[in-house]
Amino acid sequence: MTASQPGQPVLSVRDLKVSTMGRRPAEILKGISFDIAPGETLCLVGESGSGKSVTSLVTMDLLPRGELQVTGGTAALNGEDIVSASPARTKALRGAEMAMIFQEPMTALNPVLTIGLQMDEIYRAHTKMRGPDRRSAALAAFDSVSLPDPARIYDSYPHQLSGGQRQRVMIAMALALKPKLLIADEPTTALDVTTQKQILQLIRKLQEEQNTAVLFITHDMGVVVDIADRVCVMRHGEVVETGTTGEVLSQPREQYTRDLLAAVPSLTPRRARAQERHEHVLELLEVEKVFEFRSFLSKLLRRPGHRVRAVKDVSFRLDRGRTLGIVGESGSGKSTVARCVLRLEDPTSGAILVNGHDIAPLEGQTALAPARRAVQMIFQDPNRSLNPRLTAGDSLIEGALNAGEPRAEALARAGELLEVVGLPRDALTRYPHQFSGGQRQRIAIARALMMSPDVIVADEAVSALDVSVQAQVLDLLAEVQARRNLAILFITHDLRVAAQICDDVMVMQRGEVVEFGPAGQVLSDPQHDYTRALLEAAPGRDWDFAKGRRITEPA
Amino acid sequence: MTFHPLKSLGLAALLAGTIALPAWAETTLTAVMQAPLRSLDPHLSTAQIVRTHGFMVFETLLGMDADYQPQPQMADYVVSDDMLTYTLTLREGLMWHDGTPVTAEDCVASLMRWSQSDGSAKTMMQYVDSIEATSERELVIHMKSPFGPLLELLAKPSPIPAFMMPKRLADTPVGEQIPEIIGSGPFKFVADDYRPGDQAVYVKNEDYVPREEPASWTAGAKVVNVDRVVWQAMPDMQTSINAIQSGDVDLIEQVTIDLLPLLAMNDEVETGILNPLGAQVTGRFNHRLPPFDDPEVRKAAMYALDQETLMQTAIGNSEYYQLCPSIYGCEVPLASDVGAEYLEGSADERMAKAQELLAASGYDGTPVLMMQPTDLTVLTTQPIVAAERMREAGFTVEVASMDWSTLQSRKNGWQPVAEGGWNYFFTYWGVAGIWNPLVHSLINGSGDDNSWAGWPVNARMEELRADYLTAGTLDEQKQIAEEIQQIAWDDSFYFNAGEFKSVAAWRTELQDIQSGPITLFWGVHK
Amino acid sequence: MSQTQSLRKRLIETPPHWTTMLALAVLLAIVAMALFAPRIANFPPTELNAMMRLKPADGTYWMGTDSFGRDLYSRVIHGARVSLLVGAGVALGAILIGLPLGLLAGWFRGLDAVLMRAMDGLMAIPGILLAIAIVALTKAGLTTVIIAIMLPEIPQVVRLVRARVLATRSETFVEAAVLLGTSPMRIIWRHLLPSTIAPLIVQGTYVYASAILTEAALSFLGVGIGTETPTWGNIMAEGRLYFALNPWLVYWPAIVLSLCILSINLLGDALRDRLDPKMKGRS
Amino acid sequence: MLSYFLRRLLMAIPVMFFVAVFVFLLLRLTPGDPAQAIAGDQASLAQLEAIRESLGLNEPLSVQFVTWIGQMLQGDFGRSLISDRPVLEMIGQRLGPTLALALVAMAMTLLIALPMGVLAAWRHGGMTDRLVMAVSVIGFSVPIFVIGYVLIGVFAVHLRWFPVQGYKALADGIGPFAHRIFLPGLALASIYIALISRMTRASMLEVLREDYVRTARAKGLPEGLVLFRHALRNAAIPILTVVGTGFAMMISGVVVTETVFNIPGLGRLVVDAVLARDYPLIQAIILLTAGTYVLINLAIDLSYALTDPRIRYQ
Repeated sequence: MTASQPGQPVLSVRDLKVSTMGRRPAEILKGISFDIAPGETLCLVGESGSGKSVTSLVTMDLLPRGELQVTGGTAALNGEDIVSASPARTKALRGAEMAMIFQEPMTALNPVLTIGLQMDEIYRAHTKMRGPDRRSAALAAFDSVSLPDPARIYDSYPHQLSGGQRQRVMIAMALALKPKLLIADEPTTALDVTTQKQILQLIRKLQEEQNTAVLFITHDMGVVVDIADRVCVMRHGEVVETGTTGEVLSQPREQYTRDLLAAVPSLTPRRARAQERHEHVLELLEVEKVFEFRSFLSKLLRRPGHRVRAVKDVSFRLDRGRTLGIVGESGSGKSTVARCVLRLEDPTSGAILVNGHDIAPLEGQTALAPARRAVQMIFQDPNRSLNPRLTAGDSLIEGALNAGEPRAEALARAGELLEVVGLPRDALTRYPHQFSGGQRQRIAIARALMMSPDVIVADEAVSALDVSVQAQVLDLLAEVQARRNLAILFITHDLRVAAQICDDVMVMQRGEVVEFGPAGQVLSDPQHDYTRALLEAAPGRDWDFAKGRRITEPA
Repeated sequence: MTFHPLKSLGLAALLAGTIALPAWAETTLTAVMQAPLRSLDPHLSTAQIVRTHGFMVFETLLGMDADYQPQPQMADYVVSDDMLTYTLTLREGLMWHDGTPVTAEDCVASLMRWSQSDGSAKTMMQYVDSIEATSERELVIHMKSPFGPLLELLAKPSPIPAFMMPKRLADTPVGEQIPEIIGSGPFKFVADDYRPGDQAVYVKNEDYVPREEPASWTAGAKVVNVDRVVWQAMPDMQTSINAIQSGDVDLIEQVTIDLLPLLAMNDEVETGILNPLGAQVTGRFNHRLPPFDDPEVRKAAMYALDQETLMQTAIGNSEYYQLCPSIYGCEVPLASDVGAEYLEGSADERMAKAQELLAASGYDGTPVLMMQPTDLTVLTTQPIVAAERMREAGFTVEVASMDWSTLQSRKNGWQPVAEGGWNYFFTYWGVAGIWNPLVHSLINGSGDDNSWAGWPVNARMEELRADYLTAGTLDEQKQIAEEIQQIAWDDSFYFNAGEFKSVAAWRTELQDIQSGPITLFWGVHK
Repeated sequence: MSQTQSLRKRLIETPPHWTTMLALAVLLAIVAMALFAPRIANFPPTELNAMMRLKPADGTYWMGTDSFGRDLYSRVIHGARVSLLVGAGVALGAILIGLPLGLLAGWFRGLDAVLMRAMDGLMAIPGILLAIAIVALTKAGLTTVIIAIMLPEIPQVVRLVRARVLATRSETFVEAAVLLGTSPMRIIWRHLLPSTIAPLIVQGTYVYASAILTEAALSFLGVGIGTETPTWGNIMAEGRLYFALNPWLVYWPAIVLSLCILSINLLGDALRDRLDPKMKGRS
Repeated sequence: MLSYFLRRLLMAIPVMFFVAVFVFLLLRLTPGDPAQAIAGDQASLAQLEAIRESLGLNEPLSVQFVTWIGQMLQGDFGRSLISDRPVLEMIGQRLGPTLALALVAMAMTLLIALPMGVLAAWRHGGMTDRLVMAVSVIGFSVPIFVIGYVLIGVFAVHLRWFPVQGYKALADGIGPFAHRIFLPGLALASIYIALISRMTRASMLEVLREDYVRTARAKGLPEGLVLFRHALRNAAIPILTVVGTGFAMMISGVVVTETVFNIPGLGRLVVDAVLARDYPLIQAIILLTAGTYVLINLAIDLSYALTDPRIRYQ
């Protein structure tokens, strides 16, 4: 990685303070300072709420009106203070001198305007170029981010592009006028690892070509390893620690930084757990799921709609006390498998044996009830999986009451379970919004345990959480699994997580199982190209966070 | 861009809208009539507006002059001495609007159709032996026995005048509406410009040959001095008044009296009474249902009601109403003071009497269902006032508000109140519709289901009504009429709530406006 | 965050805007007016005096008299009663009927198709025409008017509730409930119904307001409640004949009516902003 | 897209049928007698009976309904009981004014309400916003006929800028047309302005929070572009929807406005028809308005496609 050049910094933030407006203002940024030199990449790392995104918005002068305001400090772009500059001036700078890429490529582009027009606007706004020139410039820009068939892209609408392509478009737009400063706010978080890798490389490449200074915001230590020259660790609106990537990652000065690094799961699989006896609690036999979309017209004309085979004969066994991880990128069908197991989707064919009984053909709540009691699910987003209007207690005992258990007993059990998942008993009477994301996920786990199931299906159960919390929840899962000898079906896109908790790993791609075997084997010695590609793409794979040093030859 | 579908739709309709629009002629008289014209068959409807429409387009064999005398109009007449043969000879130059000449056949057919729908004409037919056309222009009516008011009936302007129409139209069965409006009158009806309930248009009938005699009511020369008459309906009086002040309209047939002050300030607008007959407001008892099946209770109610209060509230300005006991109208030949005793004394004295009578009658508190029309201004106030008075007298009264047409159909049923019956309601009659025992529907004492709502039963009344028809001289008629009036009061057939005159307003450009039993559009200049 | 808070909490979390307080005050005043009408009115609303017709305002007749010589002030006061009653009747009725329909339509897709077609039909008939027809054709009483105005409002409620249910049922906590073996009825009751309460309260206020307006419009067209029972609507309808003579016959009831509705709407907005920030600023 | 269109079209059929049945029953199961309206209140019962017979009102309901539907399907809406004129002709005569009124009101609404809404949303919480909200809430609160009378009182009677009443078709020249349609148009628009400006504001508020708006700003675009090109087009759909559902509200407004300004339109026709129990006329008008409502909303659904490619390309 190129060391940062000397000379005047492109962006120099000094003692920047931002606080919310309204009756009780709260400080979001408590006076942070940092510099970025030309051609240098500075990573703002931190967990949610650390204020890293706000920093970027201040620099772009895009703070939401009436909600946040700068209360002190300066942010100088090439020596010119953005904070005190006139709106007209900052508008002129935006897009020309400094540009930004946002996290969600899906929503960052205007759905009702063609890509071409949205690109064209930049040139119109900042240059005197004439129509044809603008168009060719745009096409060139698309080409430079290696988008296929720029002409087609130019005329298409965002929804016609894949996530990766959209992010490339965003980058093309951002770098169209060769800005001095590029701000990238979690630009790859919403993307699959393979795409993520390409995007990161792209940014790197362009930055070197144009000698752009990049302010890169991320929560993912792996990404930091891959892209950053210097790192700025943030927490609660303060900069905890700054330094070159090497320093910060190998000899972190602050405890917080150490914890962060420690929480990053390692890619090298944990030692396989001994298995005493084989007892299948869940077995899938050639399960298929076909989604058919038939338009009204084709129904009329008896034409077949277009069919999507989301899951192609998937079979596996899950034994008591074991954890099976299903890994894959979005659209690989891993979640569909999970939903079939719970009969939230009805499999098109195949058998689903829960404790030996096939539940695939069963119809209706009552018929499914016992099977569902045996198989419980933990959803991805703890904010949505708990009814905001019910107390934790009510949510917990709902299933028990359905099963006919008296309220008092159920509440008692719920209380105990809360303690099991590491929450105080009195949490029973509190509402979801009074808990943090991690705590909510704990409640969700407790709710599943209330049904004393044999299998727990965890669909991306930790991917919405910050790394430190993630670690804790994973530990909790492992603990309850051990204590209750549970089988866990763990759906994830994150190989690091899979490596740490799975006994067996099943890799899926476009609905098919491409590789299935013991975690150690699959992840350290992948047979299938796709699996290999996934591992290749895993950010920071050549850094050992636990030991704080570069891994010489990849695992 | 969003509204393309709407826009195109709109344009199309705008064009459509233009088709309906009249092209303005030289002199056009625009009038706001008291009610919108919704149906056109003058033989079918008793509504005043249809009648007025009838006199625009159609003519009657005889007209009636300001002295209530039948006069030749379409035809001159000879009556045989034995009063058994009437010979009518059509005058020269009568043409239907379709260009064909008026023949005696046409008139016979018309008379037959008319006699089936008009109440008094029905009675007449019982005396008629035959009506026949003896030549192109002569028709003869043979009577079984003498029938005094025959000429009067042929001439009467109300409720259904004996309008003449071509045979092909007159053959349309009663109940069906005539397919086109072809008469022989001074105006032609412009079917294309007719928008039911909104506008009706008439043009001068160039081929019309007026009589020689000076115009008087529906008799005499009908000389038309405007090229075009447009009747415009307006949803409320306020709008009409604004319109006449801004000159949008030339004439308002009937102005709400309370609003006259608005026009008084404006010297471009004149106001006055064009119809000297006026109209009588009548409160009708349902003689078949308790409590008003009991004459004593009815009498109590009669005293509770008070002409003055009713008129004050309805009309306000005393210049425009008249209080008299005559059930035929205050100024008609048959008018008399018989029954005045029922109106004596101040409102309070009468109330005292009413309370005492009601107490004596042993009224058991049966609630009185009083029907009130919400959409007919002239009649909205009376029920409210009456209800207040009756309550004061000791009645239990429930006012049921409904629109005029509901009221009209509801009045025809005599089932118990619970099942949609009624006890009392108000209506009003153009004096021409009640000015003698023959036409007066409210004094029918037969109790016949088909008689007009209320169904009083009184044998003596029936004898008198029969006698009246055969009575030869006016004195005889007067005498009978008075006795009838006495019974009508004594037996409380209905309460005569007084008589009001409708006030018209017109712009000063209009000269020589004719007065008549209905609003006349001949004679007037603009 | 308001999503995740109990109704009560959201209502009291912050002191309301002064306009809200004012609106509340006005509304309470009008309600009080309605309750104590007989006490504060100077005359019985129906007492007429033929000699005192259309008098301008003075010491005895604070707002003058109408064409019957009745005291306008007393009538306006009493008018509040019916108007508020109509509003309440319509709002409650529409919700009581619309809520269950909406819940069922939202959950049982089969029923949905049929029910919503009917609702579309009901919506397609312009409310006023329907109301005119119903009132004119049956008898012009309080209940008729309430029903007539309520009918066209029902589809709105059904749609609102249904939309809310559809939105909520896709939430994972509903799926979770299914996995916990909760019965459909119970899911509707425990998980879906509560999410509809907030928007319903808001919708209710708007229905309330528009109902009063419609009643006025009906009376204005001559198909409202009979003039024996004063309502702001029929007071104006009668006054309108004499508008040029004495515009106050229309203005007085109009002012009170507008104030009443204004405050209801303002309260509605305030409620909505608190209960349902998602539809902030919506009507 | 096409398939979607077809589905919506087929959906309209049961809807219209429901309306037909509903209206028919509503009319026939209630008191009132057209014969009376023809014959007038002094007519005798015999006379009424004759008329009823000839109108076929003595047939059993079921028969009447079937015949009616049958005729309707052949596009024959029957003749008015009262005036004995073809119903469609009568409606045709009155359609022009009503549509003119509606369209003018709509145009005024969009000209006033959209900018109002956008401005309010842009300056959210500011003085402008408060003002706009105030205007709209007042528009909701004052009965349309009061607005009408006030407008007449001020602009027609006192200032004499406009005529107090009446209607002139576009054929009589744009001048007179505009002169007479302005006040009624404004009166009718008032409530609609309130509605649309609110909806615009609300919808814009949501859109302005969207990422792509932030992107647009991040590109340093002039605020005008951001608001009208990027935001408003995305905010369009809810606005369009209200425009559609508001059509019903518009009709109610029309009825009242036509009465206040004496415009010979459908609104007054229908009130008269109801008061006179002119069954075929009432049925036809209600069915037609209902039909228009359905069509307009269908059209609007389709216009979503114009504003949103995601729908267009599905």
